[in-house]
Formats: sequence, structure tokens, C-alpha cells
Amino acid sequence: MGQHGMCRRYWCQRQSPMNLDIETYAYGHSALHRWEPRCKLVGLLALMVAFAFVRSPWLLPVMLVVALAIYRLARLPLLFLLARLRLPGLFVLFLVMSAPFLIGHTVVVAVGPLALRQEGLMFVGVFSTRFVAILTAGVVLFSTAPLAASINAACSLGVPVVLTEMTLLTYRYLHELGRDLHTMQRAMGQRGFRASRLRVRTLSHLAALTGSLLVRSFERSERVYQAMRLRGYGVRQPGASNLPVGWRDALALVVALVIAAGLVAVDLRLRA
Amino acid sequence: MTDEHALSRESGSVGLVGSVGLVDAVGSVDRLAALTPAAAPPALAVAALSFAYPGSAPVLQAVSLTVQAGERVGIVGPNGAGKTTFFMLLCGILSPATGTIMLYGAPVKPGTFRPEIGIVFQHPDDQLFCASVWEDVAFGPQNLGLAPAEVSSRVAAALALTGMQDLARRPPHHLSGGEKRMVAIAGVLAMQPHLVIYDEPGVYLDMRARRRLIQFLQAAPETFLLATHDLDFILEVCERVVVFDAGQIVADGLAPTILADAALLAAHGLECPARLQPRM
Amino acid sequence: MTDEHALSRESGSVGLVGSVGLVDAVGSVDRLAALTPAAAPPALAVAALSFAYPGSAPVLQAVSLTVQAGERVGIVGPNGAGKTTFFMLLCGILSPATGTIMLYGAPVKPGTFRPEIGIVFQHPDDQLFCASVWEDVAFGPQNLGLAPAEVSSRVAAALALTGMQDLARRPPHHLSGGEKRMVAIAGVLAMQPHLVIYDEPGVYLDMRARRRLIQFLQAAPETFLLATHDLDFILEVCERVVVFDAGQIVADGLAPTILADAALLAAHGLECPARLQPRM
Amino acid sequence: MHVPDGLLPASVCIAGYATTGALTWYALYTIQRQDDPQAGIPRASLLTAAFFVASWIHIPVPPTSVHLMLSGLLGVLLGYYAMPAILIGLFLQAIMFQHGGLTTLGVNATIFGVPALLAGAVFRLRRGQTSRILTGVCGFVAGAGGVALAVLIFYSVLITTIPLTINVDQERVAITALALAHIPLMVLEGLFTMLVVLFLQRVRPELLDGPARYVPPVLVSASESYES
Repeated sequence: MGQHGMCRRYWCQRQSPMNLDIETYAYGHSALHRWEPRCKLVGLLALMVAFAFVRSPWLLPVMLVVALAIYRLARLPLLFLLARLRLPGLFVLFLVMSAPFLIGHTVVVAVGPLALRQEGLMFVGVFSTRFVAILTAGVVLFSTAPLAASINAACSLGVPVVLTEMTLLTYRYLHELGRDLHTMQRAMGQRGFRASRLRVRTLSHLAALTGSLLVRSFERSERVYQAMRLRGYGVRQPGASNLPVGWRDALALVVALVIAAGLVAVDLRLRA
Repeated sequence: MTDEHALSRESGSVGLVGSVGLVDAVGSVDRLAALTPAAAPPALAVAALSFAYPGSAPVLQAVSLTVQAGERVGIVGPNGAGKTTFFMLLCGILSPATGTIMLYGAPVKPGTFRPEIGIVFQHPDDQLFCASVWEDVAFGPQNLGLAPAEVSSRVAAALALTGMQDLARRPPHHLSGGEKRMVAIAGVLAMQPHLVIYDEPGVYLDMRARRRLIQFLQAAPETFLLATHDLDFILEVCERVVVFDAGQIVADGLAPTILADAALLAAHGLECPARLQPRM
Repeated sequence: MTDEHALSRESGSVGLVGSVGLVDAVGSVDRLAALTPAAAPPALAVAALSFAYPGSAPVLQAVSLTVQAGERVGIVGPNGAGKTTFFMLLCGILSPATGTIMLYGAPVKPGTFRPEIGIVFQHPDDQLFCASVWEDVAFGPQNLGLAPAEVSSRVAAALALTGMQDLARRPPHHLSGGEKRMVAIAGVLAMQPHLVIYDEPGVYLDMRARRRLIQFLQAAPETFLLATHDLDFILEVCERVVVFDAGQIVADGLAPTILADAALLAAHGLECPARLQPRM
Repeated sequence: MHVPDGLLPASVCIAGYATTGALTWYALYTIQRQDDPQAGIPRASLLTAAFFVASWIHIPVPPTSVHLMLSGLLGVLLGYYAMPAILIGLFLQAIMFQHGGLTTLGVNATIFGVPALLAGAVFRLRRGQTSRILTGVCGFVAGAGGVALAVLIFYSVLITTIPLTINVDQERVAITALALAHIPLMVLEGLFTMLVVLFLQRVRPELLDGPARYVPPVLVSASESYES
């Protein structure tokens, strides 16, 4: 996958987000890696919902500390998190840059027509802290186990089998189709194609590229289905096999739920 | 596929390292005799099989073929001769227009899953649809409803047989072409099929991986059908060859005989493997 | 690529029908002499080329290679030896860490499109993305900004050269593997490159299509580099062979000499083509 | 157009999950009734992956370039499978690239899913007819309408939940203005969807017939693509 990031200045240069593999650290040995996937899923999701709930400024540092403590426990490299925080892109940046000028009445500083407002600053503070905390918890949740383990956990917690099976198949073939698209774009570039101006010709070639990708994936899906059938797919409803939940797993879950409930309760008290 | 089984085959394959000779026709007949008691039904008995896609000319016309348990049959012929369709019919993926297919004495019912037959597809990527090598190999045994311990032991045995033990936790998209091919084979072998179909197994492999596959197949105890355009490959692993052309079987016999018959091969768009050609 | 040009090549390929001989080394040297006036720069001059993907071991280390106009060079070596990376560097798709690449006397600047060089990818599907064969072959010439009449004549010539005239209106997605391969080649030839890179062109072709491709390549006037694991194929179309292993060029010389050197080939995971092996 | 984590209050996130849950449940219920549901899973999954990957294609709009949403096209090709497909696509985007978020997954899936389902329904109106003009028009409407509706829901959610100090009338004006600002994007997406749909009609018309109309793959040998 490494080569995806490499084609410089070609028109396809930016279509290479696959090089950030979420499963790079999936087989670590931290407490978070050892946590039983179902308990981890429930515990961290509860924390994320609680983070989304928090509105009071006093709790923001607490929330951040909790999120970073979890990240520390997971023993993931800090650069891994920073690379991921960089990804969400322009919309978040736009919100953070513009909200202090657009939201609220109480002007803190005014420079010409631009006025920095207290409510807006508050909004940005709450938003960005929640954003970082939730994202961190999410990165820990899905980077400390192979995706299949997390999806199987979701399945045994009641997510429909159709959804979990589709998720794993989609994830698997994302890599193949990503490579297909990348090579097709290289082939187009090698025949002089440059998507630099918006013209009907450019658009129709990009549409044909998309269409070809869809046709290829459709044809491949028929072969995949046959291969699955020939290995007994559909003969038996798959059931997720689970490791037993140990007392440590349960205790960690209780701790996570207590922290989540505590954040919500304190926030409600502070708001009142 | 017990561990001893795996070990025995491993040692067999070690014994063959470096050997690039032809399959010894006499030896293989002995082997067949040992493997098939007279009373056992043939692995495969196909009679008067025909097939056509709706609105197209027939793809297969009155194909009959019997394969005894333990035989290794090379299937050759130009693209479009109907080889892949034939395999799809054997697996029950397609319904024949006419004719019967008996697999180990029991008829193949289209749409019914038969674990006795396994197929290794042309493109390993089509066959590796799970998130990790281990899960992929376990997919079939799990569908058979086996107990987790049995699943694990089958997966371990299949991975050992194909030499892929160390890759068990890897996602399939991180494997090389040769590794993908061997994992796809492991996934089929974990079902413990009696009859395996290999469709172009040597394609995209470099010579080391190809040699490894040849040694693996030479040591494989299963009955198999192997389709490829690489006649040298067939010469090394199959004792018998069946030539398809235009939906019919046009020749069937011992590999060294058929593959040396330049006139026959040329008539069906094939060329003698270089090894059997007159020297320049 | 005028029509006469196309015709002359057609007749050349007709003359070769049925010939399965090796490229005649003496004849090909004559041909080279005729094609390359002494003063012309080499088609390709690569010096001390190195490359590594970020965070990985080097893929290519100090590779130097000179190819004269008119030469046909087979590139062999195990998977992972760096052949594909080498091609991507030649096309300017990747940037070298160190070293220079001169194409017909002018340096290759990464990211700059050079119509002199064309590449035929491993999988024809990667190269076919238009709704009809005609549009697909016309894609390149249209990108060059040629007049519609010139585009049409180039497409017609490229289709004639590859024998795909009758398929012009078909969607490429419905063609057979061999037809797709020839259409992909037509698409590259319509750009009129001087140097063509073929990456595993023979894969998935049946013997007729393979023979057709061999005859086509034997008659092709372009300089080309051809990577494949099929050494018999190389023996038939290339006079020179370069062996890659572990990111370096480990051998370079006349095809019949290198490909008969069993010790050299074995050291790099290759096997002599059956034709050059001692008989059993 | 993805609502990031942390922007919306927990109540809205939960409401989003409720809507998405209901829509997905209904879609899965319909799928289970319509045809052999397991046969559709590989197809829907690979097309989901293809859409995911196709959304990386940049369309040049000098001086920059834009991604397309492709939700209209997704509805056209996947029918009811569009809902699980979008949910899964957004989930994978959230965990792989942190686009959108896990807490806002429900909201985002509603924003993209409702327009996709409606676009699919609009395109089905042409059922049985293969006129290129009709197909093109339906494709355009599905693509452009998909964006229009998604933009409308997106800004409605944002403006009604972010504590902007503006009143209802101003809200309406703001939503209208923002939606109007997206008209070029709608036209672009409509044109692109039209071109893809016309391409597919020439190359693989059965993809446009909706998943329920596919010939069951057990009767079609795809490996023939290398033989035939």
C-alpha cells in the first residue's frame, strides 16, 4: 500500500488515503488490546456518548484527560493520533475559524468589521474539546483490535448479520478496488489525461472511470459470491464466537460506565 | 486432515525439492491402483453433459468424462472451449441442459452445496473475502458447523500444508500473489474436499512460487482437475490430460502421449510443451 | 503510424506465422545497426537509479541500464525484485531517490507526461475505461490534442495493427482476455510511443492469443522492454535479457546466452526455459 | 458534508441513530422479503466499496477540485441496499479517515440515506424504458436531487442545533441561501450521475435494473468473462 502516497504531481496525486492503515497496531499487548471486544465496544461507546453530552466548560479538561488517559493506556504512538486528527479536514477548520466571529452578542475584541464574540469562543472550545475527546476514544476503540473482532463483537451485541457481513466484505474489497482505481488513474495519466479543466470531455472520462470501476466490482462480486457458496456460505447462519468475559473485562466496563454516567450527571448539575 | 497427514505430505514435498522431472507414468498407475479399491465409485462420472447460456450457442455439447479417485487430470484447450463452464456445472453452480454428473456415486444437484468438491479460482482475490488469513481458511469449516476446536485444528493443518502458518493473522491485502494463491488453496483444503478443481493456478506466480506449487501438487493426495494454458505445468503434475475444444472433449489420455502429439495439439490451438518438442 | 506503416507490419507478421524459432541473434544485430544511426542518443539511459518507499527497505539500488533504439529487452526476475517500480520510475510516475533517467536524450521529469514512452499494464482491465473499443483507443490521441481526422486515422491504424478492427464498436468490458489485451496494446500504440513497456503481456492468454502476441511483437518496430515470468516468451521476442533481483541488475546480455545459464538463473529463483534445458 | 463528532448535542446524535435505525430496519426488512438476501450481500458490499473508492475521484473545478457525493447514483444502483451501504460506507470513513464521526454516524447516514433512497425511487420510474434521453434525465434528477436534499437536511440540522442567535425567519433565509450556494455542485453531480448512468446503460445495462432485477448469480458464470 505504500506506493499509494507516492505519485507526485500527477492528477491522481491526492487519491491515496489508503496508506493510513487502522490495523497497524491491532495486535498490541496493552490493557485496551486485551479488553474483551464486546465490553470495550459498550464501554467506549458509552464514554463517547457522554463526551457528546458534555456542555459545561468546567468538565472539558476532565473529558480531555479521560480521553488521553485511555489513549495512553492503549499504548498507541502519539503520532498515530495526530495524523488522524489532521484528517477530518476543512469543514472542522472552517467551523473553528469562523464560529467565534459569527455566534453570539458579547464582543470580546473588535478589529474593523470583525468582532470576536464570547459565545462563539465558548462554542468553539466546547466543540473542539468534544471533537478531540470523541475522536480519540474512537481511534482507541477501532485501532486496538482487528476490525473483524470489533465487528463480530457488534454482531453478538445484536447488530444484524447482514450489516456486519457487508461491513467486513466492503472493508476487504476496499483495498482491492482502491488499488484498481489507482492503477486505472495511472494508466489514464500515461495516455496523456490531465483533469485540470472542467469540460464535458473531462467529466465524461471521469464518469467512464467511475462506471468502469462499478462494472468491475459488480463482475467481481459474482465471482466472490460463487467462491463463498462453494465454501458453504448460506448453509448455516453464522454465529459470532466469543471469548468468555473475565472479571477484569467486566470491571473495566463498569469503570467506563461509571465515568460516563458521572460526566453526564455532573454536567446536568452544572447546567442547572 | 490430521497433523500426521500434514507432516507426511510435508516430508513428501521435501523429498521432491529440486526434482523437475515428469510424473512417472508407471509409478502413478501403481499409486492409482493403491488408492482406488475396485468397488469404489469413480470420483466423477459425467455423462452426455450439455449446457447453453440463454440465447447463446451451446457452450458444452455431450461431454462425458470419468475420473477415478486419486487421478490428477489436466484440462487444456483454448479460451472459450467451455472449461470454466464445465467446472461450474461440476460444482452445481450452473444447471446442465442435459446430462448427469455423479460425484462419488451421488448425483450433483444444482444449487446444493457439496463439500466433497472444492474449487480454486483463477483470481485468488475473488476467493479471499475475509478479514484475515486465519478467518478466511476457517470460513468453510465454520460453515460446515464444526466445533471451534475442530475448526482450529483444520485451519492449522491447512495452513501447515500450504506453508502459510506464519501469515495467519495477516489481512489478505497484505499478501504477495504467491501467498494469496497458497492461502486460497488452504481455504479450499480446510474443507477436506476429495476432489479439487484448480483453474489456472500458476498464473502471475514467479518461478519460485510456481515451483513450490508444483511440488505441493505433486505431493497432494486429493483427486484433482487442473486447467491451465501452461502445458509444462501439466506435464509436471498430471498423469492424464483431457483436451476441450468448442464445448467437446476432443482427446483424453496419458499426459506425455497427448502433449507430444503435435498435430492433435495444433488442431486445437495448442503447442507442445517445449520439453517435448524436437530440439532446434 | 500511417497506413503503409501498418500494412508493412501486417505483412511482416504474416511472414512470421507458424515460425516458432528463436530470434536470430545475427539478424537482429543487423536490424539494430539499420535502426540506430551512430549519432542518435540511446532510447533509454538509466544511471545509478535508486528508490525506496517511505519507511521501507530500498526497492531499487544503483540500477544502471542503457537501451539502444530498436532493442527488445526482456526483464526477468522474481516478484518483488523491483521490476514494476523500475517501470513506474521510467514513466515518471514515481520520483527516484537518486540517479537519472534519460529518454531519447532528454531527462525524465517525474510527473511530466512523455508521449515517447507507453506502458501496457499487467491487467488489461486497468487500462480499458471507455464505453467502446474505438473510444478507448482514441482516448490517448485525443488527449494529445490531435485533430479528429488524425485521431481517426491513428485509431484505425492501431486497430488494424492489433487485428481488432471488427471490435471497434463493442464495449471493451465484454471482450475475451486475449481481445482485451490487444485493445490495451492498441490504446498504447495509438499514442505512437517510441519505447513501449510490456508488463506480463502473456498472462491469461490461451496459446493462440499468445502466439498471435508473439508474432505481433516480433514484427513490432518499437523499442520495448518486456517483463514476464515466461522465459520461453522472452526467448521468442527479445534479443537481450536483463535479470533483476533484490532491486539490482544481476545479469545483462544476449537472451540465448543468459537463459541457458542454469546456475545464474537458479541463483535468482529462475529456471531455464524448457527449450534450452538438457533433454531428459 | 459530514457532520463531525462533537458538534451536535447528544440528543440530536441519538435522534439521528433512531432515524437511521428505523430506515435501515425497514430497508433490511424489504430486502429480506424481496429476494434471496444472502445473494445480494456480496454484490451490495462490493458496490459499496466501489462507491467508497469512487468518492476519491476529484472533479476539477479550477482553481480547486471537489469530491462528489454519489448518493444519488448509489440509490440508483443499490435500491434498498443503499441504506445499509451508506451506513457502512460512513462507518468505514469515520474509523479509517475520521470523516464524519462515530457519534454523528446516525445523523450523517440520514443526511445521505434519505436522498439516496428517494433518488433510487425516482430512477425506478423509468422502469422498462431504455430511451437514452429518459435515462439521462432520470440520472440527472437523481444525482442533482440527491445533493439538493442532502444539502437541505444538512444545513437544517446544523442551523437548528447550533446555538446561532438568529430567529426563525433568519434561519429560513440562511438555509435557503446556503442551499442556493450549492446549485453549481448540484448541477455538476447531476451531470456526472447522468454520464455514469448512460455509460452503464451502454456497457452493463443490468446494473441499472435495480438489485431485485439482477439475474441470480448462480445462473450466470462471471468467470466466463475470461473465457467466452
